[in-house]
Amino acid sequence: MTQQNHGNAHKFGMVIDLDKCTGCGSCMVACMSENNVPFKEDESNKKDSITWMRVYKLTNGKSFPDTDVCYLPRPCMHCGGKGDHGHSPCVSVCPATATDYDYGTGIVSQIYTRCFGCRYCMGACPYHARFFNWWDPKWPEGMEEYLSPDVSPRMRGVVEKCSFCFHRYQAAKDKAYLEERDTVAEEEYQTACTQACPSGAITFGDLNNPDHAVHQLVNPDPHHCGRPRNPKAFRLLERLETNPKVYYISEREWVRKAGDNYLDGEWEKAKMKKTKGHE
Amino acid sequence: MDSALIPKGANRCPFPVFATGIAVVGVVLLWGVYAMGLCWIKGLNQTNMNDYYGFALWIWADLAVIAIGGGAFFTGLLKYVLGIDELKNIINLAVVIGFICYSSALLILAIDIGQPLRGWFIFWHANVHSMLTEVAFCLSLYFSVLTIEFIPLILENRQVDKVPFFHNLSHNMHTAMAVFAATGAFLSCFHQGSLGGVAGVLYGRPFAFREGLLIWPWTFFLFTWSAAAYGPCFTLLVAKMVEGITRKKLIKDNVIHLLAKISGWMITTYIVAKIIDTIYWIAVTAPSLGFSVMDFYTDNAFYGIWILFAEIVLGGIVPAVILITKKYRENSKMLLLAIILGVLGVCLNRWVMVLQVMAVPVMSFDTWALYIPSWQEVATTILPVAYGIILLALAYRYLPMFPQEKELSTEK
Amino acid sequence: MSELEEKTENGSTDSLEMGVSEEQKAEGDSGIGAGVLFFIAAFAVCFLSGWLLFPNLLYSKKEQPFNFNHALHVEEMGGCDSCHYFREDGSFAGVPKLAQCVDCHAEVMGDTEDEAVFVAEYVEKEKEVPWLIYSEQPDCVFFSHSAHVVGAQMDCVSCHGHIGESTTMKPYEENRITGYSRDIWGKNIWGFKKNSWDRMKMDDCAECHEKETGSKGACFQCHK
Amino acid sequence: MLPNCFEWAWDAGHFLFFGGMWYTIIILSLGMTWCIFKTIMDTVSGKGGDHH
Repeated sequence: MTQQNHGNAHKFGMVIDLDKCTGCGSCMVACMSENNVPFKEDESNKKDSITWMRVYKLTNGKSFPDTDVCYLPRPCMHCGGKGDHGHSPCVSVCPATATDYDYGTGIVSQIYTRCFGCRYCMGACPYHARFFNWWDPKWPEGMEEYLSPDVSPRMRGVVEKCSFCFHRYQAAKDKAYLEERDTVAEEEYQTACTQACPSGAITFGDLNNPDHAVHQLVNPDPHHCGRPRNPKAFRLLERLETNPKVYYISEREWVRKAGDNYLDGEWEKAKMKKTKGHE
Repeated sequence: MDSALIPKGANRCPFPVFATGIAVVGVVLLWGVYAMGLCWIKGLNQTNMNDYYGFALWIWADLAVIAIGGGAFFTGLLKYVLGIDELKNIINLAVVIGFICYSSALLILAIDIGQPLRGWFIFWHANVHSMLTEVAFCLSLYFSVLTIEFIPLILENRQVDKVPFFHNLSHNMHTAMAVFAATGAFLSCFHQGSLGGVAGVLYGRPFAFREGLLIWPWTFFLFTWSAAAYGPCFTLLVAKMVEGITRKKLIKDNVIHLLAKISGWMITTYIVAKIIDTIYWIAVTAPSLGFSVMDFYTDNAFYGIWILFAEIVLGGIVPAVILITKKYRENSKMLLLAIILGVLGVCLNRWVMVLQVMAVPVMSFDTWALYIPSWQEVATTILPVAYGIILLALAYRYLPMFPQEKELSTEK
Repeated sequence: MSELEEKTENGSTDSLEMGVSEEQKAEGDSGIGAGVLFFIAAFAVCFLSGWLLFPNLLYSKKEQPFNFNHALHVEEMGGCDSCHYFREDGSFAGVPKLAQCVDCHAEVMGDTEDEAVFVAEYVEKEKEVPWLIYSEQPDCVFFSHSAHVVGAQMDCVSCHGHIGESTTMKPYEENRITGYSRDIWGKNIWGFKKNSWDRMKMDDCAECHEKETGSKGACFQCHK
Repeated sequence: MLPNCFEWAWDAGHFLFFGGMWYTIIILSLGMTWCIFKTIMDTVSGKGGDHH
């Protein structure tokens, strides 16, 4: 796993403003059509259907009129793992190296032709971001013609997940090569969900690049594996040290609290510490 | 009819009775094979597993049979390496049980993977940092050790033994058995452990995650120790069952009691370690990740704190106390109770470390997930049991599995 | 005692009583000789069938729709990129489409049979030529021509060999199990390669990448 | 896994792991080779068979 592909390291990441998200599901639809995600004849059982991007509904648990709802889109978090060394929960357990951590982009890959379907990675992922192909993909007649040639369709019995639309990065790099440029501009590589979001809740870019919007929004702390310095920003399950590259922003305190697990009284203490730290 | 194959001086039931019994179990076996075929041909959608339950009944069965099959490596270690000679009277049984358990485990793994034809990737494209890779390698290697240990017993069949080559081979393999047994024990330590590591390394799953030594989480050592401790319980249980079915005494009490005593002390030490591990997990590990222990045992229809109590007290402390106390151990009813509780206890531990791990929600807004296995899963899980019964019956009938059988039958 | 048992028991005592006689020894020697001969013969049969027969069994041969003369076109048109070009967005056009060929081949140009077939069967019927692509990679592979040709300044020959100098099209060999072209797996059944273009497997990509860039790369570099 | 097998990554972990694996395989196969060889020698010299 110690690959020497460090190079000029990008760290692609996503910031989702939960106060802007309306829960419309555009990101889910855009993702499915962009990435040739198969669907089942009967989609009523959500526990075995595939949505790389899934919108969760959170409530503050209070009754009317204090009740509040938040929609939380959840792609693959592309975890850097403990210490941000690239040993993501899923990458370190895969027995056949079907998934790896790209040190050049920070993206966790999934190679469908290498995966033999042991599903250990699914057990390892606390975000339920990985999906198993319980069935062979079956498309309605004629729809195969509309599949994207840039993303290989998956066969039965393998695991798949969000790739941060890596094929779009490849396409952007192709263009850059042809134009003899070294870098890909921020707007040249954007994920399908980012572009589909009607309320502009999703921002995507290079967390290592101070010019990129994602960096400015969360101000990641390089000494703490990219922990957000923006007090309104948080990452899901920060305490597990999975070090995700997907950040969430919300003005609402209960939403930020829902991002992790806290013992009784811990949240108040953490909040105190955080506000103090930023004074 | 088959009297020429039955060990000399041994008394076996008439062939038609035997054949009927095998046929009845065979029907169950075929049912399992049918379900297995369905899973291979139609895919894992035949199961009730889902994206929350990537590891389900099979993996539990896999871990459970390997744990209870641990009697083979541990008894082998005691007999061949540490030289406790009385155990030669039960080692054959332990080896056959081990062989059955491990071949079943390999079969289950072959059914469980989504792309069975790519199963060899785990060897060819191995990620050596994955606990599952370690499991696969050690499991296959240890299975070959068990096969080597099983061969001499097969060669002792009355007709096979008459062939000079086989007779000598059996003799020579016995001579070298200490080497094989030691290798087996070495392999077993690692694969029992790595099975424990499978859950223990999941740092995204606070219910399963444990700190540890170097790359090995504490569950690594707990699994090895518990397999060595409870494996002999299962060997004894099977011995009791065979004795019950054949209505014969096959192993002398002193051998049974010796193994029971060793098992008892192993369980005692294991359960002490398990309790320490649990306390540390409750007091340090889980809170550091934002969980109080009751988060893992409330808000759902099945997993209450009873499961922790059942595992540690009923499946651990109770059998340990019975087995280490001479008076209780030598009372046959108490002994039976203890070994049954022990086997259930270790199976429950494996259940918790597979299924409850998957069921506990981690994200604060997620919910518990429970699942009920489909009949195909149940059938494929029963398949190894039926196969085991048949193999054990054949081995008992045609091989001199119990060296004390003759002596005990004439005593009567 | 059963009949079988008696036989075997008597049999074994018989041989023991007799011991190993001179006659048996001689028999044994000639037996060994025959065994060795049999082994060598069987080995030869297996070896030769593996060497000669197996590749033919593994690969099916398909002819291209008609013959294409690369050398002639290079001479007329210039370098490879006059037909195999980059699109503006950086993607590689690959094998030319009919529309491109029609620029010159609206009518029969030479007097070869292949030209006649091309015009009659495809140009006039406005049908794309179903070329069999020797270097077609499996669906899971992403390959960037611009990264290699523009970025790394590599020439076409490094991977495709001297196809530009060929006057005829070799048969397309397809692996019956995987469906992939033989040019991917490699000509040599042992896996030896003499030229950089003999094989196009993942290991070959990684080998060159490690040499040129210092890293075999991450999975997504070449997979999609 | 095998000496001619292409490994994408190769580090100390691989070395230890496959080292252990080959060590075990060698012990097992040497053990079995010894058993079979000795058995052949024994059988040729006329040992075993009728008595047990």
